[in-house]
Amino acid sequence: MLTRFLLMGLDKKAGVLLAVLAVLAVAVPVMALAAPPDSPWHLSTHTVALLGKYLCFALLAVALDLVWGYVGILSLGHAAFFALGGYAMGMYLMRQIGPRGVYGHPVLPDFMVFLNWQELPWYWHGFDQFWFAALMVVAVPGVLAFAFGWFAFRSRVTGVYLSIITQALTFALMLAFFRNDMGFGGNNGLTDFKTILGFDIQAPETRVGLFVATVVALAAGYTLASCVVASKLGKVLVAVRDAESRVRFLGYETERYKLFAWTLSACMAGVAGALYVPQVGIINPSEFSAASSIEAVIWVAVGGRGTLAGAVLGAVLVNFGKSYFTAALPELWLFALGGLFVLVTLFLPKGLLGLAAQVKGRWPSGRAMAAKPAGQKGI
Amino acid sequence: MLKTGRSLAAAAGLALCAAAGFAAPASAQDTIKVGILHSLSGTMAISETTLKDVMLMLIEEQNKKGGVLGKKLEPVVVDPASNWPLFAEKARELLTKDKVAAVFGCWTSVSRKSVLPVFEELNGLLFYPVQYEGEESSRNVFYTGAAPNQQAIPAVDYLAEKEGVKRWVLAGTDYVYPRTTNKILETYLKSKGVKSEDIMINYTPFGHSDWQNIVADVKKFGSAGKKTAVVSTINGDANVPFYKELGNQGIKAQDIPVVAFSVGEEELAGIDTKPLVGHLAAWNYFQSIDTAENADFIKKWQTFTKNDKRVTNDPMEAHYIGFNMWVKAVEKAGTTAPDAVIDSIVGVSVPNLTGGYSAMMPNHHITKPVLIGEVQENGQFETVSKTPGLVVGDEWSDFLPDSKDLIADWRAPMSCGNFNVKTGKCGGKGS
Amino acid sequence: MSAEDTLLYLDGVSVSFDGFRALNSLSLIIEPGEMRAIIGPNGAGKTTMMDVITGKTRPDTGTILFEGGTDLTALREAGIANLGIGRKFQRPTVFEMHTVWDNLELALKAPRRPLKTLTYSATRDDRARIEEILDITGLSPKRDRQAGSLSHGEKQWLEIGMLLAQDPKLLLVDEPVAGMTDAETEQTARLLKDIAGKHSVIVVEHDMAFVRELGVKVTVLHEGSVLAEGSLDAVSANQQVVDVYLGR
Amino acid sequence: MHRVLSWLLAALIAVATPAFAADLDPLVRALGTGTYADTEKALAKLAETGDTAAVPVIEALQTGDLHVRKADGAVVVARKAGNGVALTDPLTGAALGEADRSAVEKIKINNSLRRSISAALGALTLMSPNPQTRRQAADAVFKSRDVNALEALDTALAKETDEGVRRAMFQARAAVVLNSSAPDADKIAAVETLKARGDRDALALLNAAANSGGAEVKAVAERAIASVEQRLALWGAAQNLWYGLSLGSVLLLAAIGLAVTFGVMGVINMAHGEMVMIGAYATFLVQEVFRTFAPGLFDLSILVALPVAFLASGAVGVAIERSVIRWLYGRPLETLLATWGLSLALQQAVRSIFGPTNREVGAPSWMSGAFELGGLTITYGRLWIVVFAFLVFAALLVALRKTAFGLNIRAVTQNRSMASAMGIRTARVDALTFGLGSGIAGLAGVALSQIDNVSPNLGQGYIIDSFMVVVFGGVGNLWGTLVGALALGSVNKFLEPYAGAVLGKILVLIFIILFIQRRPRGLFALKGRAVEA
Repeated sequence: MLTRFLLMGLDKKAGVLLAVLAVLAVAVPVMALAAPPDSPWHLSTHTVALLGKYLCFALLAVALDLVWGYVGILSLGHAAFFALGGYAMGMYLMRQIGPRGVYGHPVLPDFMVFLNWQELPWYWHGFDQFWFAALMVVAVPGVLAFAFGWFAFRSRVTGVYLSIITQALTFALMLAFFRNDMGFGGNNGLTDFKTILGFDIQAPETRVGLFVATVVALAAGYTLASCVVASKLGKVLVAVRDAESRVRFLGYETERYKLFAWTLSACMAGVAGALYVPQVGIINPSEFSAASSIEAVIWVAVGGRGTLAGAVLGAVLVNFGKSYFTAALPELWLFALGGLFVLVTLFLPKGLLGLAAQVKGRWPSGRAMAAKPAGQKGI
Repeated sequence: MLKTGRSLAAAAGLALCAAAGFAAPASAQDTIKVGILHSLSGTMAISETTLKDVMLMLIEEQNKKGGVLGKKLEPVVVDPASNWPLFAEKARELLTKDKVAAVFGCWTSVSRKSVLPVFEELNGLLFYPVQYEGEESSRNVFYTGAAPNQQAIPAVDYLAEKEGVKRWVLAGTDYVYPRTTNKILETYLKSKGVKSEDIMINYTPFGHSDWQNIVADVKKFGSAGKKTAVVSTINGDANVPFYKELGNQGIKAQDIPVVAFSVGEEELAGIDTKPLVGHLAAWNYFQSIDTAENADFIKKWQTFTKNDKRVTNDPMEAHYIGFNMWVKAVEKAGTTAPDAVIDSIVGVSVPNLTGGYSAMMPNHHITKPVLIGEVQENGQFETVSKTPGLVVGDEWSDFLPDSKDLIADWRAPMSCGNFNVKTGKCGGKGS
Repeated sequence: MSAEDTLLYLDGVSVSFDGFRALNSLSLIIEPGEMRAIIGPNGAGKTTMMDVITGKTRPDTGTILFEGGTDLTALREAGIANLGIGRKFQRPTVFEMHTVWDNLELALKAPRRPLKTLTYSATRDDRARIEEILDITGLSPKRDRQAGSLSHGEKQWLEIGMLLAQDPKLLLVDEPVAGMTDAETEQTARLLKDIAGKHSVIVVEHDMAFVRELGVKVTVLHEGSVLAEGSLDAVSANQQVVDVYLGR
Repeated sequence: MHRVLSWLLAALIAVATPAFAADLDPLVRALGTGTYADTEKALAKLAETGDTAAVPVIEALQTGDLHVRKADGAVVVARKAGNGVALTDPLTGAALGEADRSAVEKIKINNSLRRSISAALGALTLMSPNPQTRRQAADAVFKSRDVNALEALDTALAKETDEGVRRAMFQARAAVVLNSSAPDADKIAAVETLKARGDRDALALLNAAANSGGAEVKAVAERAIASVEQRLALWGAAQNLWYGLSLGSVLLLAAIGLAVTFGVMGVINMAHGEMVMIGAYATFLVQEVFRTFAPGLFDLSILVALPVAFLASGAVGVAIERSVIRWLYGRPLETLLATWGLSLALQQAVRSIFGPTNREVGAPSWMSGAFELGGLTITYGRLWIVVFAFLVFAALLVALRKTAFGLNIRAVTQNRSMASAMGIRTARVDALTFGLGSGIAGLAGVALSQIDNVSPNLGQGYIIDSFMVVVFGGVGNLWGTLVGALALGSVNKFLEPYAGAVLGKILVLIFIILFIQRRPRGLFALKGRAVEA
C-alpha cells in the first residue's frame, strides 16, 4: 500500500534529485571531516553551513511550491511559518544554554536577565525538552496555518486578496516579535547557542550532523510532496487551481483540500526553519519580513513553478548567487539580483526547468505538467 | 532504466563537483587582509556605508605609510545586507575563506550578537565602533564605541545640573539598546531622587514615521509645571520624522530640550536644523571639535570622498581609534596572530580626535571623553560640556541588579568576561 | 401537487444583483426521470436558475427542494453535487492540465474526502466504468491527451462524460451544442437522450432545432419567471412567447 | 491718543540712546568674558538697566553675531563679509572696519542663555512701537515669568491700546505674579486670568502655582486646573481625530498611485514605493537648484517640485511599462516578481547616485510651524498634506471619469480586445496609465519628503501599507481606496493611545485580516455574476 503510494510519487526527476542528495549526504561529511584542511577537496565549516542553509531554503521552497504551484495559493507569508519553526528550535537551544549564559542564571536566558524578568514566561516551559520543541516546530506553524486557512478558505478569500492577508499575517507577527515585552528577545532575537542534544553546536561534527539531518529532511519533504501531488488528491489540487468552482460542482469541498495542502506546507516550512536556526546561529524577527517571503516566491519562480525539483533548484541557485555576489561585487549585487528576477520572469515564464523542457522540445512531463501556462487568469 | 542509471551517475558527479567547487583554495598571501563587515544595502546601509569608506581610507593611509610589519594591508569588503544571519555567514567567510587578520564592522547590537559566536569559535578579532548597551565583553571583540556610562549618564547629569531638569521622558525605539539604556537611566535617576511619576518611558517600532501623538504626549507631560527634557534613544531612520514633528509642533530646546544618543552629524545632514537649534546630543566626538588631528582627519575624509560637504561623526572616530590601536598592537606583538594581538593590545593608547589619548582597557572597552553638544543651524554640534578627564567604558552597568557585581578583565591570569567580584568566580552571578 | 414526489421543486425563487432582478418568483417542478428543455431569450435568467439550484448563488427568497425533502438553499455547491445534482457549464470547463482519463477519474463517483483521495487508487470497476464512458463519448482514442488540447466539441462531450461518471440523479446542461457543427449537435442530442433514460435532465438551449430533436416538454423563461410550458409546438404557438422572441 | 503717546515715547528712547551708551559699555564688554554662567550674569545686569539701547546687543548675541575681538577683548558685532568679517559696534552700530575671521571669537550661547536672552528681550521690548514685537515681548515674559519684568509690564499695560497685546500682557503679568511673592489676592486673580487662557502653558503655570502658593491659592488653582484639563480632554478627542485624518491622508497619498497601477491595471507593482522615493529625490534636486540659484524663492521650490516629481516618476513608470510590464499582462504574479526585482535595482541605483545617507528636504515657511485652533494644535505641514491628498484624489477621479483619456483607460481595462477593435491604441493607453499611477506616486513622494526620511529606503516603508489600503478598500475602486486609507488611519490613531504604537499597528493588521474574511473582496466589492466571470 504505502510502497505503491511511494512508487507512484517518485518519477525520474525525483530519482535524480534524491540521488544528488544521497551523494551530498555522503560526500560532504567525508570532505569536511576526513579530507585534510589543505587539500583542495576539503570543505570548510563555512561551506558546510552554507550548503546547509541552501538546503533549508530548498525545503521552504518545496513547501511553498506545493501550495502555489499546485493549488494556486500565492502565499506572501510563508516566511512566517519558517520563522515560527525557527523560533521553536531557537527556544530549545536557548534553554540548553542553561547556566552558561553571561549572567550564569540557571534558567533565564540573558536577554531576560538584564531586562530583569523575574521568572520564565509560561510559553517558554517545556522547551528544555527536545521532543517538545520538535513537536512545536511542526505544531505551531501547523496550527496557525490551519486556523488562518480555515477562515480564509471558508470565506473564499482568493487571489491577490489572499496573498495580501498572508502578508499582513507575517507583518503583524514581525511587529509582535520585535516587541521586547513578548519575551522572544525583541530585535536581537535568540542567539549565542551552545549545544544541541548535548553536542557542541560549533563542533564541525555537529555541523556535519545538522547538514545530514537537513539533507534527510529535504529528501523526506520532497518525497512526501511529490507523492501528494501524484495522488488523486494532487490531481484534485491542480484541478482546484485551474477551475475551483468546477471542482465544487463535482462534489469536492475544495476548502478542505486547500486547507490540507496549506497546513502540510506550513509544517514543512516550520521544519525548514528549525533546521536553519542552529546552522546560521541566530533567529530574529526580520525572518518574518515581507521581503523574505517574497524572496522565497522568487526562488520557486526562478526554478520553475509547479515543479518540485524546480523549487529546489531555484532556491539553491538564487541563494548561491546571493552569497557569491554579496562578496564578489558588494556594491552592485542588488543590480545583479534584481536584473535576474526581471529576466527570468520575462524570458523564462516556466523557470529554469521549463527552459530545460523547452530545449528538449516538449513540456516537462509528470509533475511539471501541472505547471500553469502563461496567460491564464488568476494568481 | 539504464538511462535513469546514467543520469543518476551524472547527477552524483555534478553534486561532487559542486561540493568541491565550494572548497576554498588555501594560498599564501604577501599582504595582510583586513575584513570590513558593514551593510552596504538594506535598512542599515544608511549608516554603515560611511564606515566602510572610512576603513578604506584608513587602510589607504596606512599603506601610504608602508603598511604594517612591512606588508601592505588589503581590505576585503563584503555586504551583509542588513540581514543578521548573513552577518554571521559573512563573518565566517572572512575568517575562514579570506583568512583576514582582523574585522572592522557591525552597527546594530543584533548584528554583533549574531557574529559574536563566530568570532569566538574561530578566534578572530572584531572591532565594533558604535555606542551600545553594554552588558557584554568578549575576548575577541573590542568595543571602541561608547558604553552607557560614556554617553547616557553624563548627558543626564548635564541636563539635571545645567538645565535643572526635574521631569524625564525616556523615548526610544523598541530594541535592546534603548531598553537597556533606559533601564539604567531609570535606576540612576531614581537613585538621584527622581520620583517615578516624573519619568515617562515610551517605545516605538523601527522606522516609526508618524510622531504626531507621541510628540503631543511629550508636550502634555511637559506641562506639569516642572522643567522637562526628552532623552532620546530613537534609532537612525525614525529620527528625521521625529525631529521634523518636534520642529513643526514648535517644541523649542529652551522649553523641552531633547538629548539624543544616536543622532550625529550624518543624521542631521538629512534635516533642516533651524527649528532644532539647542537640542542636544551626547557623543565622544563632534566634527566641530577644534583640534589639529580632527582638522586633518576631516580634510583627508573630504578629499577621499571627493565631497567637501561630507560630514564626520562619532563611529568614524571610533574606527579611527580602533584601527590605530590594532596597528599599534600588531607592531608591538610583531605578528597578526589573534592571541598575540589580544595580549598586546590591552593598554595600547593612541591619540583620539578630540585632543587626547584613548587607551584600550582590560575589559576591551576604551577610555573616551564625553561631550555634550547643542545642535546649530549649520547641522553641526556646539560643544557645551566636556568631561574634565577620560571616562572608562563600563561593560557591566552598576545600575542593573544582575550585572553590578560583574567585571571583565582579559589579561592573564583572570582572562574572564564576566568575573563576579562577590563569588570570586568567573561565569556570571551564579546562583 | 405536493412537493414530496417531485425530484426538483422550485417555488417563488427570486434573486437580484444590485437591483437587477435575475429571477422573479420562479416556480418550476421536475419529475423523477423527466427530461426538460428550458428556452428563453438572453437575460431570461436561465443560467441564474442553474446557479441557485447548484448553490452557486443564494436566492433572496423562495424554496428549492430536492427529492421532496432536502432544502438546497441551505447547502453549498459541494454538498448539493454530492446529493446527485450534476451541472454542465455553458462554456465547457474541463481540467485542461489533466488528461481525459484523469478528468473522468476526478468526476467518477467515489469518496470525496481529502484523506480518502490521498490514498485512492482506481479499482477494476472504476476503470471499467471510465472505459465505458470513454466509449459512450467516443473519446477512447484520446484518453491520454491533455484535456486542454481537445477540440471544442470534444470538450463538451468530455464534460458530459464527467457528468455520467458523477452518476447524478439530476443533470443540468447549459447550452450543450453552442458552437457545434450539425454532426456534433446530432451526436450530442443522441448522447443526452440515452442519458435521459437513467437520469432526470434539464437542458437549457437556444437552438430550436436541437430542442425539437430532443422532443421533450419545454419551459419558456422570461424576465426571471415562467412564461409558458408545454410541448415545443404548443409554446411556439403561444402569442406571448412569439412576442418575447421577436422582441415586440 | 495713547498710541500717539507711545510713539512719542519710542521716539524719545531712540533719541536718548547714545547718552546711555557710555555706562552700558562695561556691561556689554562683560558679555565676552568667562563661561556661559558669567555671560548670563552679565546679560542679567544688562537687562536690569531696562535700557532699550541694549536690545541690538542682545539680539546680536541671540543670532550669534556677537564676537570678542581677540586683540583688545572688545565685544563687537561681526558679520560675514567676503572671506573676512565686517565689525560694527553693538551699541552705536558704528562700523569698526573689517577683520580676519580668526581675529574674533564668537560668544557661544547655550539653552539657558537662550532663555535669559528671550526673557531680557521680552522685558526690554514691551514698549516697542510695533505691536507685533510687543506681543512677542509679552509672550516672552509669559514664558520667562521674570519677576523683574513686572514693573515694565505694568507701565506697558498702562499704555497698551491693542486688545490682543493687552490680553497677552495680562496673561504675562499673571504668570509673573504667580511666580512672585505677591499677596494671595493678586495670585487668585492671576489664576483666573490663566484659567481663561486655558491651554497647556497655562496648565503648566497653574500646576506650579498649586504646588507652591498658599492654601487658598492652591484650592483655586486646583479648581482652575480641573476645568482646564477637562477642556483639554475634550479637545484631545478632536486632536486624535485630526491625527487620524492626517495619517489617513498620508496613507491615501501613498496608496492612490497603487490604486491605479494595481487597482485599475492589475499590475502587482512592488516598485511602487520606489516611484514615491523618486518623487522625493526629485524634490531634493529641485530644492538644491533653488538653494544654489534662487535662495530667495525657496518657498516656491515645493510647487515647482510637484510637476517635476510627477514627470520624473511618470517617465520611469512609462519606461518600466514599455520595457517589462507590457510583456506580462494577464500574469499578475509575474509582474510581482519583475517589479520586485526592479525595486531592488532602483533602490541600489539611487543609493549609488545620491549615496545611502538621508538627503535634506527643507520645508517652505508656509509649511512649517503650527497654529492653535481652539485646543487643537495643527501643524501647517500636515494640514497641507491633507489638503494635497484630497486634491490629488479629486484630480485623479476627474481624470478617470470625465476625460477621454480616462474613458480609454476604463475601456482598455474592462475589455482590451474590444477596445483595440474600436481603434483605441491599447499599448499607448497602458503605458500612459502606468505612467499616471507612477506619476501620482511621485507626487506622494513630494509630500512625504516633508515628513519622512529622503533615503533609498523611503519606499519600503510605505509599500505594504499601500497594498493593505488598496485591498482593504477593494481593488479597482478609487472610493474604496479613499475610505480605506482614512479608516485605517483613524483606527490606527485611536488605538495608539491605548495600545501603543506597535500594538496598535498589529491590531490594525489583524483587523484587516478579519475584515477580509467578512468581505473577501474588500470594502467596495463588485457584486453579482461579474465577480465569478
